[in-house]
Amino acid sequence: MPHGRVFHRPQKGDGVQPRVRTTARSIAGLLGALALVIASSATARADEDGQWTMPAKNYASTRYSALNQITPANVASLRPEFTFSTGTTKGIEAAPLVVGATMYVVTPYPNYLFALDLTKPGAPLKWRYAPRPVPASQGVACCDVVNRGAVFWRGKVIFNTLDGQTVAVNADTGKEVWRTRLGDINKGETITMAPLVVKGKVLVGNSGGEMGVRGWITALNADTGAVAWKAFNTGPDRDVLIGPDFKPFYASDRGQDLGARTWPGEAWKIGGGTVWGWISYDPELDLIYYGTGNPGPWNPDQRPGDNKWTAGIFARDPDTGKARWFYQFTPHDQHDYDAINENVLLDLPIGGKARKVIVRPERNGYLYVIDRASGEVLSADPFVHVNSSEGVDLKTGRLIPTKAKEPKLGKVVRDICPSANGAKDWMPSAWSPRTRLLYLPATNMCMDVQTAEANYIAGTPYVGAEVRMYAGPGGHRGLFMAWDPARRKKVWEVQEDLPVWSGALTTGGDVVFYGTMDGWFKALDARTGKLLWSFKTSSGIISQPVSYRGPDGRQYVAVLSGVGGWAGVVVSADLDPRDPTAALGFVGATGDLKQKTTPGGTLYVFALPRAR
Amino acid sequence: MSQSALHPAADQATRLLGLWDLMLWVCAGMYVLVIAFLAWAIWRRRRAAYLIEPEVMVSDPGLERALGGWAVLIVVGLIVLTTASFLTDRALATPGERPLKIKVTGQQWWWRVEYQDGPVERWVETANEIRLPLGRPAEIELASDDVIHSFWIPNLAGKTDLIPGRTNRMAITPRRAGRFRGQCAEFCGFQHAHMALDVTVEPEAAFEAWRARQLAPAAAPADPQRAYGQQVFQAKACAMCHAIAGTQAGSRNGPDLTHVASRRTLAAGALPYSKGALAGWIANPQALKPGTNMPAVRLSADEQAALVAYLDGLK
Amino acid sequence: MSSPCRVRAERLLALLLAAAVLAGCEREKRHIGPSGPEAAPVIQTTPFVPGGAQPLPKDPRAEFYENNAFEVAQGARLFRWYNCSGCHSNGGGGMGPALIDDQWIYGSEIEQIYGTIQQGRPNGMPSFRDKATEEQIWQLAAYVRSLAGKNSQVASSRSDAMAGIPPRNQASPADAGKETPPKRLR
Amino acid sequence: MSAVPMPPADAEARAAAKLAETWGDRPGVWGWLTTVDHKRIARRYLVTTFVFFGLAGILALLMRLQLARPEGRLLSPDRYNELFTVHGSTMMFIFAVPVMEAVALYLVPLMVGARNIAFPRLNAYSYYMYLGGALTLWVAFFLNIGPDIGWFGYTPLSGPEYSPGKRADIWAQMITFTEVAALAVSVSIVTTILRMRAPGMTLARMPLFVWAMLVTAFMTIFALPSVMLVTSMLISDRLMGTHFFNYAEGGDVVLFQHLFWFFGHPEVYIIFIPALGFVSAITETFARRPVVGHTFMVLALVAIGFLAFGLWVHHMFATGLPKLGNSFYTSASMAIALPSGVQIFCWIATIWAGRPIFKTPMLWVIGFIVTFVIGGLTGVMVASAPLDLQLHDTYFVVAHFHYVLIGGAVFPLFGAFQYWFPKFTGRVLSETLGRWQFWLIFLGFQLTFFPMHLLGLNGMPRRVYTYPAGLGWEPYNLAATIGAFTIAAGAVIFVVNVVLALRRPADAPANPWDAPGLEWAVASPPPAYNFVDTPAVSSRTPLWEDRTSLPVMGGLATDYREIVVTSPVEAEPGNRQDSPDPTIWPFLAALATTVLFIGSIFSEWALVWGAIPLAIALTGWFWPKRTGPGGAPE
Amino acid sequence: MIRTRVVGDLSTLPDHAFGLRSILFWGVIGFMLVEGTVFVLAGGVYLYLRGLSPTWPPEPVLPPSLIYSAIFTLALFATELPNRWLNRRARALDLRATRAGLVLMTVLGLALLLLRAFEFPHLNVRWDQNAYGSVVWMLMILHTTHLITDWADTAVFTVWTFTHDVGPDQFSDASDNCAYWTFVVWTWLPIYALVYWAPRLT
Repeated sequence: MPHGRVFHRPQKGDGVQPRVRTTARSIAGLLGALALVIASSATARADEDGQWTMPAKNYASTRYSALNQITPANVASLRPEFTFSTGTTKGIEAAPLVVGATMYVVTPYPNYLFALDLTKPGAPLKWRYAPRPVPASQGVACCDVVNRGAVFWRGKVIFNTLDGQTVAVNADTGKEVWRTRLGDINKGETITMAPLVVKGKVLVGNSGGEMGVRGWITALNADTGAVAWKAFNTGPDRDVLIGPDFKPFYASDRGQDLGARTWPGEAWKIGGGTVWGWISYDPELDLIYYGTGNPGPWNPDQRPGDNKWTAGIFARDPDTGKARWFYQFTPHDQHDYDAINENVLLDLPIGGKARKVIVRPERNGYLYVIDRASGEVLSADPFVHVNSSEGVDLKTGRLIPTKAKEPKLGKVVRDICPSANGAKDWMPSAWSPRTRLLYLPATNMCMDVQTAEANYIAGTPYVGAEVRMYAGPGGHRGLFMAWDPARRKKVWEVQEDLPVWSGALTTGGDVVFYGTMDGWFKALDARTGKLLWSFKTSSGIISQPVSYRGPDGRQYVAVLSGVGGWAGVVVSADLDPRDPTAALGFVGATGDLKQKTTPGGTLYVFALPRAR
Repeated sequence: MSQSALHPAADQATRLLGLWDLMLWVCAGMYVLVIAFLAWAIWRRRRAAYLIEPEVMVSDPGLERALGGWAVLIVVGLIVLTTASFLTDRALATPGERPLKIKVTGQQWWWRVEYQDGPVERWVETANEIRLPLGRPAEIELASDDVIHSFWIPNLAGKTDLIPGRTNRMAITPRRAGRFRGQCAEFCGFQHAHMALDVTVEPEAAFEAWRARQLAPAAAPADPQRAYGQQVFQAKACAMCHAIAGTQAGSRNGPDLTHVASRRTLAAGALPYSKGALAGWIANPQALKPGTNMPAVRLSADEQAALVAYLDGLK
Repeated sequence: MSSPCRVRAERLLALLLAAAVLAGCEREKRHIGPSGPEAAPVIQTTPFVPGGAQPLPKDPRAEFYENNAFEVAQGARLFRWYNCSGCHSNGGGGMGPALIDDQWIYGSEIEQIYGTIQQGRPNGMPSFRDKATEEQIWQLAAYVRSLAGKNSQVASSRSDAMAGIPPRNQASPADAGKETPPKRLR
Repeated sequence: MSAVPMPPADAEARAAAKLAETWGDRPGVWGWLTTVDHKRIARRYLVTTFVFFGLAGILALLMRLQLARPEGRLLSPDRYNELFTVHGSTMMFIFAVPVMEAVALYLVPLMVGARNIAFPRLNAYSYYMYLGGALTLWVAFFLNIGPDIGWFGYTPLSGPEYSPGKRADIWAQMITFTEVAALAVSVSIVTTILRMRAPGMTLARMPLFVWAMLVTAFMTIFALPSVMLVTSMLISDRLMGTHFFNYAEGGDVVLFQHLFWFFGHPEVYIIFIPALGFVSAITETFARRPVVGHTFMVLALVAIGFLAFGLWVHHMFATGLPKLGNSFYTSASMAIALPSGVQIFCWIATIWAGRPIFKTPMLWVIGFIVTFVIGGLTGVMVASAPLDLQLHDTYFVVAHFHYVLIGGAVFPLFGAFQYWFPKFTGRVLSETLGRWQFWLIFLGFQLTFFPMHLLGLNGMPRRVYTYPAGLGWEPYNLAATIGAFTIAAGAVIFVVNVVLALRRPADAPANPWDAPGLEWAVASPPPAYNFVDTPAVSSRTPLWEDRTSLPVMGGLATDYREIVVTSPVEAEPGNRQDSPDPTIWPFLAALATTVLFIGSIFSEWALVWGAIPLAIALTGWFWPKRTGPGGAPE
Repeated sequence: MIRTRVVGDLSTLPDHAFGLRSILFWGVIGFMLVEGTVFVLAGGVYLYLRGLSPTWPPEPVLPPSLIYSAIFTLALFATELPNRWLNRRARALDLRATRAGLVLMTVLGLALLLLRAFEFPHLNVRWDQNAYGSVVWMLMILHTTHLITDWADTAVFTVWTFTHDVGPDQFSDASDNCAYWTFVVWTWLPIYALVYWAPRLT
């Protein structure tokens, strides 16, 4: 068994393991009896509870399960154990949760929540919960009516509905505990992100960066659903919860009311900066980290200035919401480079000493390593073909945009790489402490953009750009790669014809899982990238695979299959592929998807055959 | 109000008028020479008749020498005019110091005017009116998003086209305060005739005061009727095309109305501003400006009165 | 070859030509200036009627708007101005359904499209009742029909913008079902 | 060449009778449709162009009525836009260019002593094409599909997005029609001039009008393809979805202007260089001596022809092109004042040195000089890049080009009409009515257009359907409207004069003015075969050379259509060739082309299906038919 | 009418001529000038649009494929040999050779049109894709139109020569037709360079 050796290595000043352990322990403690069942499992490590209670697996967002039954040697015999149909036909981006012996699956609109009983053969339905969001909310969801998952907290499953509500459901009974309305669809607000619970506060942010909404993040009392604090990502300092504690690393982020003064007129009121992606939490520094979405509208001429605090990352105090630092990945974003991607919290040796960092594969094409205490950018390296910018000036922290690729009003600017969905969109990467590699799903696409005057009409899109995307150099639209953030280089990559729109999962057995949009669920050797196993599911995969230890002690891998999302909306919403500008230009790149897959919604759970 | 190239109020128009004067005198001189020669020619043999046989063998060395002289005179005149023209052109291209940056966008059939001067928070948008500080050069960026228009304030400078897909620039250095009229000078469709600009040149202090007023969002409605008018604006088609800063209305299809009541004209100079004109314009834009993109929105009398009261309060 | 016969043939040709051109006149008319009072058409989203089918109610104005090039062009402008293109793109769809195909959820007759725009539909289509004048809704409905190639003879080939869908003036309703994937460019 | 005794009169009469039979047309409609006689075609052209001149003039009156007072409500903006578009397009494409060609088609073969034009069938085809284009525009206009994009049709206003429907397509196809016609005529004229001149008529002895037409025809050949190309690009943008002028997809709207004005500027000279030829011919006859400085006149014509291609950008100074380029185009544009000034001098000098007789045609020449020089001088002003920024697209420019085009081309045209009317019809126009016509039009013109200079300087832009009160524009506009109706009165008198003349018997002598050109050597109107025997020329003024008889060369066949081909420079006889017989095919080919062109407005498939009848018609046309010994298809 | 005196006799002049001495050929030259001007202007449009685009062809379009155009170009220039020969035989009034040559040229023209048909799908761009596509198609269609019309002309004339007695003027026509074909062949060279090579030069 190799894991003994490998497992010890990260403990040397890495810091990841202790934190994971803390998290796991707290959850285990709360679960009481259930935890005992898990602990009794023969194969489990003491600090791997075998559950999956939040989409990112842990606060550090590593999406790493230490379970190691499945190895490169035996993964080829992986086979489906059971499946479950969600009855939906929209894109499924969520990760299933496994808490104790129950699996929770949240679907895209109409946001059903299913609980499956893992103790019984075939995992029968325990209960279901239907929040009944307003159907009209489908009309203001920019890129399919997805949901990125639920979170488990003290006997409740908490998730968001498309029409802007946060709902807590009793995990045992499926009864609603509380629900809080946070967004207004008449302003174009929806919520698609997976909430995160930190210190009893449910952190939720809004979506709608293409509708002229004003982005915010809010904290709800996890027991009652009452709003504890709310921080906007644009506007004057008091709205953004910027106070004396706010100490950004770079000078350009310091100043009074930059969230309003870096916008013309009142543009900040409809300036985007939404929070529809991932939040991480560092218990030691007691800071949450989240990224802010693109400024609106896409047409940059209508919002000269840096457009703070969009397309950047905030560190905030989870109790008060007060901002600590901010860094803007893409000041005055011109290409819809939202900065909502996952923040993987690691301790990495940099310049000879261990540093607490955030590893952030960013949509603008650079993989950033940022000091998570100060907000200083330690490195930023392109991980795909990038021509929209010339690099990142590490002195000022600023991205250097390419003049020739700046949108011009009324003109088609061609061959901007990466395209609007970025080098890597929301689909989260995974970090293995064993290989010390980040496994990241990515896209290789470029785009033509024509900007036009955008009209703000509340509840309608506020974009001001036409986009047409297509495959980047090489002709493959997707990539799956392993990146070494310490040595700042790519270790291996797999080229995929279609964009890779699923999250990554890595395990203690040194296997990496991801899915493709035409429905293949794949297992690769974490060290070499060699394809070891694949399985064709019913629809395309754009969700986040998870791994858990079943009540029978075996390691399972679960993934939801259901094509959609921005990349797959051509299938899930039956768009017309003759219009390459459809779905904000993504149809230009994935017009052939209709020939390759159909809509659907099925849960697949795989395991190795039972030992004889 | 004046719209004439003959009464310049800015450096550029003054230079052009100087060039015009030079051209006029040189050309008038040439014309007098031609007409005098013609008159002489007619007078000289005015009694001729068919009785005389036509001349066949002719040789005109004298006339051909005169022709040479005439040609030399023309060439000299042309050199003078070309040089003057070149020098004027060069002077027009010289940018001034500390220019006020203004972006003007031509639309069918009105002008979007954006003061893009100083930090972005100080940028101001208005429509169909331009105010210029006396003596300070303005650098005007010209663009169009539909068809070709041409920006022309004859008292201040020559015209420059607004061409979709291109950006043009021109400079104006106003030297005389006053109110001038500008007008689109490139045929642009139905209402090319009613696409005017209200231009005011005023002392810098007055200009800054105006800018400060424009910078403020629209005043909140002061009385119930106006409050109702604001609701009407938001609830009806108005908000689909117009923006009023400080409210939810943020569409850019039509002119920004944040301070519409502070303007002196309506509908791109088609009407002088007054509350009554505003009411008439809203009630039946197609009668006043046939073909305009502003529709006649059906409103009840109460709604109409409230809307007009609200807009009239946007000083 | 007698000349009177030829002259008669020419006259006939001229008459035919004139008839053809006159037919084309209506679609060239440009209605600008004040418009008279209007009323909304009777809207019925399905042809399915208990007790036996009956034809969908037609509106007398439908024909004019649908077959008039200027009105369709006005519709194209409004389609952009009122952010219809934000959801429906150039007809391929996005947040809203595709309009260049033949999947008409709430009916494909111009009166039905009028109803959809005016009333809104529950799965995300907003209502434009007070937000657009009746004339504008007709214009939009006529333009939407042209996107699907229903009245391509009055449609413009393209707008001065990014090339998206194939020229609409060459589209026919027969193309609507065809989903040829765009050619891979690189 | 040895002197041969004069042929007996009856022999000549016999030859004439035989020639009349050989060159004559069949009577009736069939003859009308099949004729290839350059004079018949030219007369048709003349009548048609004048009809459209009148119609376009009526449009001008309507516009002047609308503009007589501020905020006029007579016309809607839509209708006004159609009016000025159709007025401008008609005047430029359907009147001015074709009318000059019409006169040339009539006179050039006579002036060079030829039996017919070089390509008579092509010539017939050109007329029907021209008629098709003119009718397309006007029928469309009456059906309210008249183009409303200006005669210049700038994109993107004329493009698929901003000009829905077929209005702009009508305009673009009308241009293709008329340009095909004009190109066909130009090729014919060039060949006629270079290869069919009477023996002995060297280039140096060629009349100035023929020189003017040679330059014009060459300019046409190089300028018109540009407008055909650009309108084809426009129509393909509108119908096929190409992106030539879509600035978003890599096209350019200024490209349209470059191509349009590369044609559009030479176009002005194509219109007024023939008029310079009229002036030279009239001045020569009525000053009763050859034009002073013949060589300089020819050089000036050629120089204008060349320079005309180097200054199209002066129509685009306001588009923001690079300043250095502007300076170049300024100098080039001003340079054209030199050859024009030389010509003006030579004409006045001719009057000065001659013994002028002030018949009506001569009045028009005087009116021409007085008016055209103003237009030329304002042309120098608008040629200046900076000054043009004030004057461009204002009524100053309207005044300028009406001074050039009416003063510079229409005045000489009226003079030419009065002068050659006896040759066209066999009847002399009334001098009294002619003088009334001259003074009404001349004074009406000045009253109409002079105030427009002031309007332009006072800031009134062109192409506005109305204007506000209070800017001081009212009196000038009112004056212009009164002037316009004065011109109209003059035009009515012109029509009356022509009608009255045509009601008199055809009794005009062959040479009523004692003019020197070969066209006056034949009867008024000339017979179908023009000359019984081919003239032999030894001077620039052949009829003044020998006042008793005209030297000729015999030997051309009389029983079939035969012409003599001479060398391009020295006009030495080279060989004989057949000339085509009357035929219906050009008419049918034009009909097929018309169907194709009009059909293509509605469906691109018309290009495919319409090509079939066209191919049949062309095959019929070019199917060789053996008539003479060589057998001459065209 | 004025009196005339005869000073010469034209009846001794030859009654047909070839090439520049033939009046018809001047018409052909006239139209070559017109068409040549169109070609030059269309080429100018191509270069103008090229100058406006940061990359040519605009990303992500590939330049036209070379293989079919290379075959076409070689074949087109190869037809100049029989074309020249036909011209010489026609001027020599050699009926048999002229007929044979016309048949040959008709067949070759048809073959060239077939080859040309293969070029269009390999331009790698549609006319309604962008301005580059539009101008490439315009140049190709301009030249193809000349191919088609000249081929049709040759074909019809060939039929005529087999059904009628051929006189000197018809030999002259055959010769003019050859000259026009030469024009069609040589105008292809700049268009070929623009369409196929200009996108490859950076």
